Amino acid sequence: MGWMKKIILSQKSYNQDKSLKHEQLSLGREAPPLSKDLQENQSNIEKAFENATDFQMENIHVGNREGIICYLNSMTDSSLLADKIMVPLSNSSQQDRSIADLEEFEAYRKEFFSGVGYHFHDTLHELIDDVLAGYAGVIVDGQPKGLSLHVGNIEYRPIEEPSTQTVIRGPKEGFTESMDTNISLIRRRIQNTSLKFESMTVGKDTRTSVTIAYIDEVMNKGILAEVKKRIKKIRTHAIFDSGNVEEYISDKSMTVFPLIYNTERPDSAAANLLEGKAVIIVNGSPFVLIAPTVFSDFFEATEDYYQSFFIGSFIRLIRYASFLIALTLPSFYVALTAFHHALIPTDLLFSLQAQREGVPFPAVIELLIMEITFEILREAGIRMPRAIGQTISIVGALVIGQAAVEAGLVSNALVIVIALTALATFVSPIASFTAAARLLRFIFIFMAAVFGLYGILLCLFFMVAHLVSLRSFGVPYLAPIAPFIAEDQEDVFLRFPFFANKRRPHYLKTEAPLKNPESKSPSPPASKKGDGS
Amino acid sequence: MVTIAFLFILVSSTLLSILLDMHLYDLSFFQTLHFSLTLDAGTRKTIVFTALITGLLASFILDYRMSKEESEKKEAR
Amino acid sequence: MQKELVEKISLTQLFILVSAFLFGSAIVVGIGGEAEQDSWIAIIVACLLSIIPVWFYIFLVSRIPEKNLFEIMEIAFGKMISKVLILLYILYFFYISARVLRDFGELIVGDMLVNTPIEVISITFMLFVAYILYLGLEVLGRFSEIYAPYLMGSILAVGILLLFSRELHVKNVLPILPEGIGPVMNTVFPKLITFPFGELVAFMMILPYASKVRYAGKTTILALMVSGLILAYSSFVQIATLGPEAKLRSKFPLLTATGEISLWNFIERVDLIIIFVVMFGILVKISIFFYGGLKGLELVFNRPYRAFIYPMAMIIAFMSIIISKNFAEHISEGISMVPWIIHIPFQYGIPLLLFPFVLWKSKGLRSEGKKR
Amino acid sequence: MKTMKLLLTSLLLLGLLSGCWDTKELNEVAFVTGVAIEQGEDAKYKVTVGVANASQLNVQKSEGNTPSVTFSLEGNSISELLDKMNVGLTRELRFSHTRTLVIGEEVAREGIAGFLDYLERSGQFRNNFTMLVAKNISAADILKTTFPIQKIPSLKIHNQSSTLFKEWGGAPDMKLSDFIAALSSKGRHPVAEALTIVGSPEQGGSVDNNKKLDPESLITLVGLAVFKEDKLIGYLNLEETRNYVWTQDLIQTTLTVPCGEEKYIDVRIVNSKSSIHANYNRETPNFQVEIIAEALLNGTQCRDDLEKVDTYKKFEKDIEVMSESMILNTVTKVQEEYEVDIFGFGEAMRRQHYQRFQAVKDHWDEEFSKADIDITVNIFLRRAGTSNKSFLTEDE
Repeated sequence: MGWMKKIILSQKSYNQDKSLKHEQLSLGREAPPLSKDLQENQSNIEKAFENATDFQMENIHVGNREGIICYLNSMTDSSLLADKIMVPLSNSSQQDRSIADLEEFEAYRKEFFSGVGYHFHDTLHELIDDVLAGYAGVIVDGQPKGLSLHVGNIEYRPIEEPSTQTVIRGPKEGFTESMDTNISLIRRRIQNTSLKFESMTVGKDTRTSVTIAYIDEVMNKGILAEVKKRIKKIRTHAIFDSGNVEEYISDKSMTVFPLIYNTERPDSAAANLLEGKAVIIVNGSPFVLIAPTVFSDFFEATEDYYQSFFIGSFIRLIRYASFLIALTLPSFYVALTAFHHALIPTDLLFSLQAQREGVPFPAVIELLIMEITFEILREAGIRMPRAIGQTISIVGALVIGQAAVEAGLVSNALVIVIALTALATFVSPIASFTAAARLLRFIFIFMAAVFGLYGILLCLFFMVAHLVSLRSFGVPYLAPIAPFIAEDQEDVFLRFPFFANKRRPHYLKTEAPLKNPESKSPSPPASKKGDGS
Repeated sequence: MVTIAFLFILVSSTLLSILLDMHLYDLSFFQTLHFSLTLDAGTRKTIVFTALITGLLASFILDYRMSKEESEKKEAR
Repeated sequence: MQKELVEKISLTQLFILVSAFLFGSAIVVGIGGEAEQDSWIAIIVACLLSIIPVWFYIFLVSRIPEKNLFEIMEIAFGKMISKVLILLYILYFFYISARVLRDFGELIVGDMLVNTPIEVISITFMLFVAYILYLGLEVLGRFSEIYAPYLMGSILAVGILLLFSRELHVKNVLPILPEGIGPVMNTVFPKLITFPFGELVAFMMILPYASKVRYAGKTTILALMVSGLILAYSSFVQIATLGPEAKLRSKFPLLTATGEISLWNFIERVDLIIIFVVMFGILVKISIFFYGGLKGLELVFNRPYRAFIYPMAMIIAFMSIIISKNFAEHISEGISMVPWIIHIPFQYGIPLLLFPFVLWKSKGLRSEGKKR
Repeated sequence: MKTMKLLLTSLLLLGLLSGCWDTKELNEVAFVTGVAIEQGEDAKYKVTVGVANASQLNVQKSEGNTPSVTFSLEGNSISELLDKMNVGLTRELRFSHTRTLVIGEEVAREGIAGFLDYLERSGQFRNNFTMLVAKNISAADILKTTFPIQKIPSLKIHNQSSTLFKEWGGAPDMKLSDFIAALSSKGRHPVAEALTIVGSPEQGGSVDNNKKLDPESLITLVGLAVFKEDKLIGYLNLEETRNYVWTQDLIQTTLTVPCGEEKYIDVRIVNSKSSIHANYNRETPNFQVEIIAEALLNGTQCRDDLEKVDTYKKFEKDIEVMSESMILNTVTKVQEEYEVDIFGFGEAMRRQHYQRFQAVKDHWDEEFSKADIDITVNIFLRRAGTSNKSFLTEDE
């Protein structure tokens, strides 16, 4: 692993070289504590916000002293600022309050700015950080502490129906880019004091806030500590989406399988919290992360729980089957048509053979052409401007479906295989998971082309061996299946009715193993004696 | 060490198979040796020996790396 | 989450490993064919008889806790002698892995990929074995939990499907024991008792890593009996389908029997699919022997066993090729020489030799423990 | 990590370097559906293969050309001939979907063990193809006679014989593996299906044959070919074949049983079970064949009242008497005419009296031909279709 080490080492020295320059870049980071001299503070702040058109600073009177108030009008709500701060400040009765020390300053805040979120800061850069997050900073002459008051109200996308993981029945709210909205969406669903939120800031330059939500009485302390540790350990300059965080806190980066679940649905997040998992909310991302995650989570949709457990279980089995189809169907097609003709029933064989007459490519090439065509179409469909998205499907249907067959480039059966595979790919509720199947599919096709069924099985063996070696925050990735935990089977392949599903998953090692010990199967009220029904 | 183990196991397991063959075919030792190690013609020989050589190379590399690690550890002390 | 340094396998995993190990190549090549229509009886008898040696292995391992066979040998015989013995054992383990690998290669090349060189099959398969052992014994355990249901399920399903295809003629197993127990015992000893049952000696390398050592012995014996029954069942199905003569004649009787399945003109030629199920058993068998050998190398050469994996995997692939020129040689070695020259000393000779030493040493250990 | 990379790259490299040894695209191979083996004029065998022409089977692509092509070669070994077929055919032949093996009469009389070993050993052939003997006709012609519904002749024959076996029991369920098992058993001789062509073989060889309502030539099944070891020694007709199958593993059949003078009842036999009890009566082997079967009355020409238990009893008795004598006649015919045990009585003896059988197994056929056979048929007439009394009864 020498070469890798070298690269890492050189990276380090590179960081050290740049560190000085970088300090200057991120302003006020090493700024001195607040000076008692108002002028000095003022000039420091002004220097920090040089060339910022949205920055406002005004001289005010706080009690009997001089002061300044500063804020970013892009991050604050002007009516809030006026009502909550400017009006009390202009109130003439406050003009003769003395603010000699911190206690009086605090009393002053209580009287005039009550009901507004606030912090007291010792250093200038803390204050500046708050201003950057939409607070109004108030500094009073001669006071060692600066006050920041929350008047932020940033325009966010309203709560909409999530664009992924849609349901027919179930809540239609989705997370938004706003951390506060997201927290409230969760809090609304779990109105319980043991629901905890802990915030930390990640990203040297972006200073993105990341919140960990968990249920205190349920979540395993060791796993929680590990989650926190990993988020704290993130060393990066920028976080824009929970996807960035996910990559930093995964157990292993060399895998195509997502080790952390992401969802846009607050009900899914809340349900997972109650199972004993942690939810990681990243400011600015409508996708929250759920950790730890096991393989079977990716086959569970919230809707499973909102409809009859028979249907829920059936659909779930369909999902497992379609994962296998998405993964192996094309490779089975290659293996059967190019290697093991004996396995195809005679009539089907002749039908396939007739279709393949005159097709110029070997089955693998034929398949790869169509697979890649499909991937291109898919990508185009996603990236295209919405308005012309429609054309894609028409072009796709024409290209894949008819033209290729009529031109004799591919056989009919292959189109069916590709179409079924494509459909099966979209069945899993989580897009990042199907990406794994999409990628691995090509390896399967390749091995099937070389070794036939033996190749496919070898690939499956490799994949399963890889899967069982994975862990998510210390929890084995294939948890209730391997290692096999009999008690946890009630919510893996089948969804058992709620009255039969009394325990939280064993593999999460929760503090409260039972979730609804008293639930009973519904039954009609006992009929009276002699009622004889 | 890995290389030594590799060579040792290779030689002794070949020896074992040769001993069994000697008994089975009633041949002398060298005849059996010759007979066992001449493989069928064609690509197969190259595949087998390539595999063996990659094994040998891997054991060289592993040995080298482990000795380096050890010396690094000593330096650290 | 600190990684556990000592790898543990759960009792379920141990159970599955033992049974998959016993199915391994035994279910492919077909065992006890010499007892003709009574081979299923022979298997049951051999299974029951081999409880004794297996119990003996467990006893040896449990006597000195948390030490595997090689470490026990080191305690019992001292460094020098034990090193020689361990090297012999390593050779034995590797040789058997190579034989099993050859069985598998012959199966694939003979029935499925006719033109593919057997060498490529050997090498690719060993690459996989190397990968899974590199990930660790624990991973092997969990891996088998996923595949075991398919293995057992399909072995059982073969009989049921044959029944539905009207190919299961139970009268083929008659007459039962026409010439007394003699021919059965001839098959049991030495063939069945050494292959597959005696090969459980390799589990002396695994047992100390079971998570609940106290129950490990019971689990192993239970697994032995269950898999003995399933092997007997499979043998019974083969006889009922093919008749004893055809079973004896067939290279891979299970596959031949499965080939008879024909349902609704659709479920046909299932034997190719059975190969894959069987592949899992082979994998477990090779892995466990290979692991045993690697652990030995770790002890002798004082390097972590992962370092040896790739080179040794290549040696085993190489061995599986040069082990025999042709199939006839492979089989006749397997019948006439391997049980006597190789199996018996390693499965029975050395463990028996170990017995008095272990008793003596473990007494010493215990009294030491009391002093503290 | 590094080891893993090494492993994966070497695996991929191995795949890339080596190429694909076993790939054969579907349009690179031709599937043989039937093989006919007969006596060659210049050499030991003449082998004919029937190869499917898949595109003519496809509804969309069919141009009305022939769905199956045949080609013949002569030589001394089947294996070599099959691999040499590209003398006349374009593609590599695959035998995994072969459904029929037609053996010419002369070859069958000479002995067929020589090529059966190849068929069992090669592993290319599926085990479920039908063994057939071409009676009084060239085996190659069998593969050349078309049929409008199932266009490939060999598949047609396969279907025909298995349906006949299932519906009426007129064909033995004799697969290659069963044939070999019977051949290798000391207590049984193999049999095979016999078939012939009605009409002119030349006419059958053209697709035009399919265009007639009454085909000029048609393949028909004519009963059973009896083998002694691997040599053909004679035939049984269709009735006798059914009786033979009844002693083995009959699924269902239909009987016409006299119930009065010139009057008959039609009886469907279902759920038949047969068992053989072997015994030695001093030096004579003695077999009791016990058959238990359910029967359904399909139709009657008699006036008996079908609502009475006595009628059922009478009919049961009639059926039993008739079938017992029928089966016994067949067995006796085989005993006297062919002197080979095709029924597997020897196997029953081996199972039930192992030691006695061991003593006589080398001359079992002699023992068989002097054996006493006793047939007991137990019929349970369950119901008589959808009507109760026949309108014939009301006439009275």
